[in-house]
Amino acid sequence: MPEQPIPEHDPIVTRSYALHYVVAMVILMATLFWALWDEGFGQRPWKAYQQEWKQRYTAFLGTARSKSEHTVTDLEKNPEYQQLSQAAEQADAASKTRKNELQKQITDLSAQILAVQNVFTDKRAYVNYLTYDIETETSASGKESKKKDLEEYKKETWTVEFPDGHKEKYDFRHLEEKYNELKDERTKASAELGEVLKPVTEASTKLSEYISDHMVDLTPAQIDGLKKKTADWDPKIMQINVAEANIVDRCESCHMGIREPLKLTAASMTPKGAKKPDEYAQAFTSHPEPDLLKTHDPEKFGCSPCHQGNGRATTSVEKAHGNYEHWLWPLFPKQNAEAGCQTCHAADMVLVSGDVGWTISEGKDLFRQKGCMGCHRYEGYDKEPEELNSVSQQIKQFEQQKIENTKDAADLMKQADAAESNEEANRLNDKAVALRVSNSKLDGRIQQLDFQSHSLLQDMKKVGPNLKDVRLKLNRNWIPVWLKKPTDFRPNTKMPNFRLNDEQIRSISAYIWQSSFTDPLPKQKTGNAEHGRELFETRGCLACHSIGEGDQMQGGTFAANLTRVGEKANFDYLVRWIHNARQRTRPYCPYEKKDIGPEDYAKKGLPYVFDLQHSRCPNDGHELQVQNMTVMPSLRLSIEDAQDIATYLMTQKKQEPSAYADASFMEDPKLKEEGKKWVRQFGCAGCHEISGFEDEGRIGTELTFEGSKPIERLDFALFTEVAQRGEREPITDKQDLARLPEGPAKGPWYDHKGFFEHKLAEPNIYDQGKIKSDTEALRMPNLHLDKEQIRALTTFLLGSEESSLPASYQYKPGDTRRDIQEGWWIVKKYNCMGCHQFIPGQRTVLMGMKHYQDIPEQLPPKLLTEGARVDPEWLRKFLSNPSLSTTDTNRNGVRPYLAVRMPTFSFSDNELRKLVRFFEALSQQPIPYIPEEVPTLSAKESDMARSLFSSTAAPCLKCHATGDPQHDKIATAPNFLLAKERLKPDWVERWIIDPQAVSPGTSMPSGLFRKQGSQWVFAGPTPPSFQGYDKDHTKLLVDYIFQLTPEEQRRVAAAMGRTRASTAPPGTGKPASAARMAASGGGSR
Amino acid sequence: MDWRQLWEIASAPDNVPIVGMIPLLAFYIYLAWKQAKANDELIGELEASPAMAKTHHRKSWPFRPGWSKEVHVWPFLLRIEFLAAMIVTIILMVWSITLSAPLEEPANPNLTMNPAKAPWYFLGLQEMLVYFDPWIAGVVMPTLIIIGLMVIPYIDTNPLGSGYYTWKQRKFAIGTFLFGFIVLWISMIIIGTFIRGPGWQWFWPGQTWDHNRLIYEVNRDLPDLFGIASNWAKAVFGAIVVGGYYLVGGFVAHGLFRRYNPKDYKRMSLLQYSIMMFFLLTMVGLPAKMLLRLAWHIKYVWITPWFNV
Amino acid sequence: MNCRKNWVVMTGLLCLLGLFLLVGCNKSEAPEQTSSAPEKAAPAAAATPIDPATAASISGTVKLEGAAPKGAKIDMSQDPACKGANMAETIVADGGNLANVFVYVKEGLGDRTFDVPKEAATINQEGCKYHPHVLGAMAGQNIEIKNSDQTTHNIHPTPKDNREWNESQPPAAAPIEKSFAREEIMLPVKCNQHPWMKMYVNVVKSPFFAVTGPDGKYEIKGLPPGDYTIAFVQEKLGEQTQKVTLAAKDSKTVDSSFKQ
Amino acid sequence: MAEDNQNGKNGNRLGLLERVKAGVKEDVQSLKTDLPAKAKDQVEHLKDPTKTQVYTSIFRHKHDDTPRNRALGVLSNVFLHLHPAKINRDAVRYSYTWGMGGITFYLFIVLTFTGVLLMFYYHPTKVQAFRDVLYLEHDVPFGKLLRNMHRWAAHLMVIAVWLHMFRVFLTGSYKKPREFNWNIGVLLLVFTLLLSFTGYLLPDDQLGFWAVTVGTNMARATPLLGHEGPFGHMLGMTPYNDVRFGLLGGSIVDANALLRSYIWHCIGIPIVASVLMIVHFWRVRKDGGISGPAPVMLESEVKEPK
Repeated sequence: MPEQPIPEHDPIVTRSYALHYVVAMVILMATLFWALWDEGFGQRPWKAYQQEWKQRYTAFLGTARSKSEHTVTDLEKNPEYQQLSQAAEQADAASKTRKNELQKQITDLSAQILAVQNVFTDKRAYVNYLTYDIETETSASGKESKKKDLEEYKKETWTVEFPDGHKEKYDFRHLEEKYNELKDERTKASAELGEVLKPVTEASTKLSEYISDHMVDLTPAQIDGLKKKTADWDPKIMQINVAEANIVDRCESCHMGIREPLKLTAASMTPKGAKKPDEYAQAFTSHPEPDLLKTHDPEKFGCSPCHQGNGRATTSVEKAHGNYEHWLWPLFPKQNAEAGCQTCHAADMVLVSGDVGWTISEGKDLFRQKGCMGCHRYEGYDKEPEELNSVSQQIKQFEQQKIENTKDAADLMKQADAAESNEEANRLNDKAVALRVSNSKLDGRIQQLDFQSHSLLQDMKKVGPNLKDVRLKLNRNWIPVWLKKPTDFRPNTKMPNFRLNDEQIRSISAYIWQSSFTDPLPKQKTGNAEHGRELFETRGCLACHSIGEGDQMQGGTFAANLTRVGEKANFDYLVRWIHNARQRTRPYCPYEKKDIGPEDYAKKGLPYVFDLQHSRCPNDGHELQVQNMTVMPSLRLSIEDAQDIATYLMTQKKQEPSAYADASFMEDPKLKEEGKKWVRQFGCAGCHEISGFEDEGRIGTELTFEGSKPIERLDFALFTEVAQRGEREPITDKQDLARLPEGPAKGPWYDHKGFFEHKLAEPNIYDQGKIKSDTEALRMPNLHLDKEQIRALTTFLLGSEESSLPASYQYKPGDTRRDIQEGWWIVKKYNCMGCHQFIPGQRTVLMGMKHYQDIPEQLPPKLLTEGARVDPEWLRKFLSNPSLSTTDTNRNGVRPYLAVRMPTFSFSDNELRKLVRFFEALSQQPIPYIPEEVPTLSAKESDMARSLFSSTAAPCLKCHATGDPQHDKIATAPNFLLAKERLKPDWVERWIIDPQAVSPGTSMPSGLFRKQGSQWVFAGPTPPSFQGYDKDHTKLLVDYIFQLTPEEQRRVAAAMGRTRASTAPPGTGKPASAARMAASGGGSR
Repeated sequence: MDWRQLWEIASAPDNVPIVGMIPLLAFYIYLAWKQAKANDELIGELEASPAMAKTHHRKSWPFRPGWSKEVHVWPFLLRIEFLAAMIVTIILMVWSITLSAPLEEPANPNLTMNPAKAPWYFLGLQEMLVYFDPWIAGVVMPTLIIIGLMVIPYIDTNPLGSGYYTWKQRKFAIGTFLFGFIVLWISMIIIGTFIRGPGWQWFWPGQTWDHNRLIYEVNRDLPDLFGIASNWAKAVFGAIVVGGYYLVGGFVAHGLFRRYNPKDYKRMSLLQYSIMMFFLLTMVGLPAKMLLRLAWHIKYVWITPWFNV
Repeated sequence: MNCRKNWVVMTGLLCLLGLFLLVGCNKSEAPEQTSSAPEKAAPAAAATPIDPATAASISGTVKLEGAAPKGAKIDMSQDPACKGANMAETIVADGGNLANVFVYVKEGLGDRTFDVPKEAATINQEGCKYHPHVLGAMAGQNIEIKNSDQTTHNIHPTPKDNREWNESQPPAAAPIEKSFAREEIMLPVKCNQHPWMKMYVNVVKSPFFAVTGPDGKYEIKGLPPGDYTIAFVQEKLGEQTQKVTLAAKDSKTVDSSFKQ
Repeated sequence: MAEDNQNGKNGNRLGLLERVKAGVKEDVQSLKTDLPAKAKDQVEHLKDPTKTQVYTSIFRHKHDDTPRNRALGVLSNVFLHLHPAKINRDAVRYSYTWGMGGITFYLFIVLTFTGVLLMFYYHPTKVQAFRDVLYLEHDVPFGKLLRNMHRWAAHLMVIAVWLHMFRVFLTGSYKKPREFNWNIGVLLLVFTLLLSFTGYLLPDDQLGFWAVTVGTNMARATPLLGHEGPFGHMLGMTPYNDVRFGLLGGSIVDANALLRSYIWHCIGIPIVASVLMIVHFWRVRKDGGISGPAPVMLESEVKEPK
């Protein structure tokens, strides 16, 4: 033990801890203050935001106000304004003297009332007290004496001193009277004042209304209001609290500008001198889509249901945006903000209003068009097989039920026969009868379900072509080349690249080749390529298909590019396909799970005929698949036209089919088994119909709720760390790298967005560095998507979440809006939007084509108000047969003058029903439609209408077809004779008043009628017979059109042939002969 | 060296106490060691000179006759207690302001955490799960630890070293306790926190916690090594091995204890001695089993139809 | 002890107070630095004046190389009210001089703005034909459309960047006045009732444009000195551009020719 | 006064008035002289507040530095009387005591305080538990600080308890006569860990859920009483009747487990632990205060048992 000097005094007793305490105390107090500061500011960064907001917004309002004032000064120069302002001044001046008088009177009266009131209330209180005393007094004498007291008291008088100094004495009764009298007077005066001021307020209201009506922006007064609000702002948390949906969103504590009525951009909120908008400026912008906020009121929806993030958190930007570990709902990235729509609108293929150019809709379309649902289940997509399944289940159930019912009925009847009393017997018999009736109802249901399954079989489509036909259809040697890398042959094909090795290619192609049909095809004649080209370009093929490569490419992307089809396709098959793509080589029986051939029909002695009307299996009567499962419709071309088009397409090839290397190994039966394995492995049957794979399930994961999968469930494989730290971009392939929407990773991307984008850009990325056998490797093929497509699909997937919102927040309408939802699925399924415009602003494929730039009137009609325009029953007929004829089908039924053809889609009853309802619902039409009664015109009215109809000022028949082939050559509008069955009269009236408002850009001009008082009159010179006619001319014309007969039309056409049309003499209404009609038709040229 | 991974582990809010505990423990061990050394030296001196032993105040701290032997609690003790309370408050406040308590995703029975770790103070037991079946690691062992701790006063017959730090006079007791507390409890916690990554696999500090890491390990049972196939034979064999361990180990320990700690040995009754031996052997059995597992991949020693050891 | 403790507390409090005052002061300074109000949006730029003394001009002739196609005769018998002869005006070239070419200054005027002329540009429909066939107008300038025929026409422009409209104009109706707000070259206008009737309106932002006459000549006056790109646009043959540098009071000739 | 008037009715009217006047005068006079004197007195009195009745009723003795009052300061204080009036001079040395027992107790008080405040905002139900924690984090004033302090104090307490035990062992303080108190201490250690563990589940987040799942899964393997434990089957143990079911109130960690752990955490264990603590402290005093620092003992001085 080292000797230490022992101190003199006991250190334990003498040692001072003062310093320790001082230091500890200081630190403790500091900590306490720190805690206070942290609570007040450290945890509340939004306070700084609100301070900043106050300054910047005030400054912004300053400039906005001066601008607004400028506009107001301009407005004030307007004579209309000056007139109003003058009126206001006059009103003011007129009322002035009386107003002042009245105001003075009211002030005086009020003072007097006050004076009387002072005395009166005191006395009244005493009187009330006495009265109560009397009421509760029990002895009669006491009552009497007290009553006397009261009377005496009431007789006493008191002095009231009025404001002008004079005094007056009143007893109680007079005091009360005086008080009431004064009050009455004041009420009267006030009423009069209101009356006097009425014109003044009216005039000034008019004035301010005029300003706000004519200002695009806010008025200076409104801006001043905002300024005051901002200046008076005290920092406080802003929150939206919706208890029913557990929404607590405090986003607006920092995002102060979101709901401001002015448009605030990051640039406009940047302080002067700063180069880039800082974080404050970015936070203060107003919502970019204020219209969305109108339909989704923030007070009900908050922010986080759409944008996600942690709405409660206010401690930091990361916390509030939910961009931290352990928060399951991080803010949707800016680029994918529309993912939020999907959380509630998953069932909408088109988001209800104004869906033009929305990323999320693009994602939904891509998911279907690219065939994603072939491998991945997603609620709502490709649901026919599932429905078919449930329908057959139901049928089974009902049949079981029927058997039981029959048994029970027999049982009951037996009991009835043996019943003891007649009542009992009758009761049992009634029960038995009820069961039999319910069986007949069940029969009806089963019948319905049978129809339903017939429809569903018809509705089932595949993204890729039927591979049972490859032998008939394809150049054998081409197949391996195609499988190697489809994009080499067709850069924009839907067929993805499966990264197959040579062995896989050999065996897959062998399997497909050997399992295909070998039925003979009818030989086709070579046609006229030039005519074929013309037809191809004008009939509407290009709305879906494209032709030409690179810069030369034109047409739509919905279906294949046909440039090199000549290298792969067999001409005979091609002709059959163009003529009717749905024509199947052999029908397929899903029950027997086999393709039915002529031999099966022969066994039953039936003719080998199968189509939608003959869709029963000859062996067992089950519903057959009688069509190719393609969405390609029939254009109702003649076989010659089909030959011409096929011939044209064959000429486009880049090299001869014979130039492909020989692939006779495909005939090797040894490869077939191996091939089957790989076909199954890669899920080829998801998109193609392949023999032996008709019932194959999907091979991918379900994606309905992919966005809410915990991040741990997304397998980043060897890139987990890389993604978490964002050290490097794992994709090295240049082409794939170019697909990443945000470019190569610059920071951490360990989130759903990062996973989806990398997966879509290079689907096997997460195999990189891993050693896997061919069967274990990731199977997802490369869909060669571009940046925008990947962004759209990522948005779609990010939004595919299991929403935590209550069901009432999900957009699952039960009314006609549901018809709209269902309709869009069909519209998108058949690419109707490639030809028709459904939404204002939507560009169809055809609109973008060069061919139509000069002749927009040749474009297919816009369907903006289709439901309001046509009779639903007619629409159903038209959709099932657009030629409107059973014999003359090679034409358009309504618009024969259009080269582009409305094809026959052979919609199932199911789809027809949905489509008709869709159009009706889209135009808010009631169902069922009850046609309006069109009044029969008097002879005079008929004459008038006819004369107008054929006047040079209203040359209707110049453009509208008449059925006269000579005339119809130059016609650019439908025949009036169709109107009666096709159109709704109210719509026609709206149409002729302003066609441009109904269908912008139509050939039919506006301004044909003008409003004269309350009457619509023809804008041009009217025939003399119109003198004194006081009904709407529009109505007259519509009625006339709806009563038009072919004879009448001929008569009018004839009348137009003559120079100046005045009136056709009445009485010439005899049916004109065909010869004369032709002549007069010719005469109009 | 993956510093980021290391930092991620060390800075996880719930791991911070462990990180703080290590230097704290080191400091207190140092403090104890310093005083024990001073006392041991004093004891040496006093033993050497009985004269001094009679007069010395027998503490390593300086003392002068005339200084009071007792002091008032108020203020001399309480001032320290208040100071300590203040310092603890400060530490707690600063810690609470700067570091937020962890709050992860809402509980989700369908989403297993990898690694799913028990609270850090139970990580020693969780680590034991690698070497023992849950019934031993999770139930028997904690029970034995508690009972073992509770019997300490009754089996420690050494009257020396009561009320002062010493090493010389209590080598066996302190050595055993340090082994149990530092090696078996604290270091297991450190391993469980810093070393055990996804899949409860062994990651050296600075190694990246790769969720996809696969390791190859075939664990065998001891009977298999000897080619014993029958279930009964296995059970009997295991019983023999385990029993043998206690017998042979007990004999060896007995030899050593008797030789190096004769006074304690003399003082202890049979019951005290056998209880001590049981707990000592059981405690030593843990690292022995761990060694078997880590070095020879031996999973079970004793296999019976009802339980395995 | 008590006294000592009080003293300790006081000191502690004072120290902290000082500390917080410091912190507080720092805080309150911060916002002042950023208090400068953002100011922007200068009032709408007024027309940039051009000094007439330095104004230059360009002129020239537009030629068509190769043989001019024979004008196709249009059959107007469809409407008896359409009188007179009518030839297709797609390419009108007389002796190699190309008419109906719209010439304008495409680039080089920078941010200059110009007053919109008060008087309207006119289109007349006569003989079921538009006069002129190619019209130039400034953005926002009124265009007056008359109908001098004894038949109803409708005027239907199909623009790309402007709003589309389609109005009927019966014989002897009042002229229609319209304007286009955005620049657009070769904006087609047609009549749906007389499919042959077609003309083009060119809407530009500057007053420096011209349409070649039957002799293929044009002239643009009053240009401030500078470097310009002159564009020649023909409805069928497309656009050609030429660069020209103009000094003060220059008058240069810029010719162009189209190949068929 | 009323009485005076009554009497006056019988006597001289004038005399009465005089007497009243004189009386009033006297009263006024007395006020004039007494008030200042009393005020002065009061000021004097208030100068030394320790002499007021209120003060002395609370503090029963003087607070000067006399040994008697120092001792009384401890002994007459309910909070401080755990301590003796005087202790071994070296027992105030921190290097010896480490102060961990006191710190543990202090942390227990902090935890009780913060815990009670947290209980105001917390509902132990599956629907609300997690939301309540979010609410505490984001809405409650000082809520985050409160939760953080509760959590970290709990961790700190575990460490402090361990160190306390470590120190007690190293100084041999469990030896006679403190054997029993050591046992109480071991139990308190167990309860400290259980308190912490039961609190782990309460936020109902992934961390707590899985920690508790892992923890209670071990209970399945309890010999005899767990359905996966040795001999459990033979005793008819299933997931629905074994010891784990008893702990969780169900076969999985769910609403019942949450409620049970809440009740154990807030009521059950704290009460038991408090009782044990009282015993622990009591025994410290009764066993002769803290063990040291004691004078070293020499081998030669040991009295060998017979």
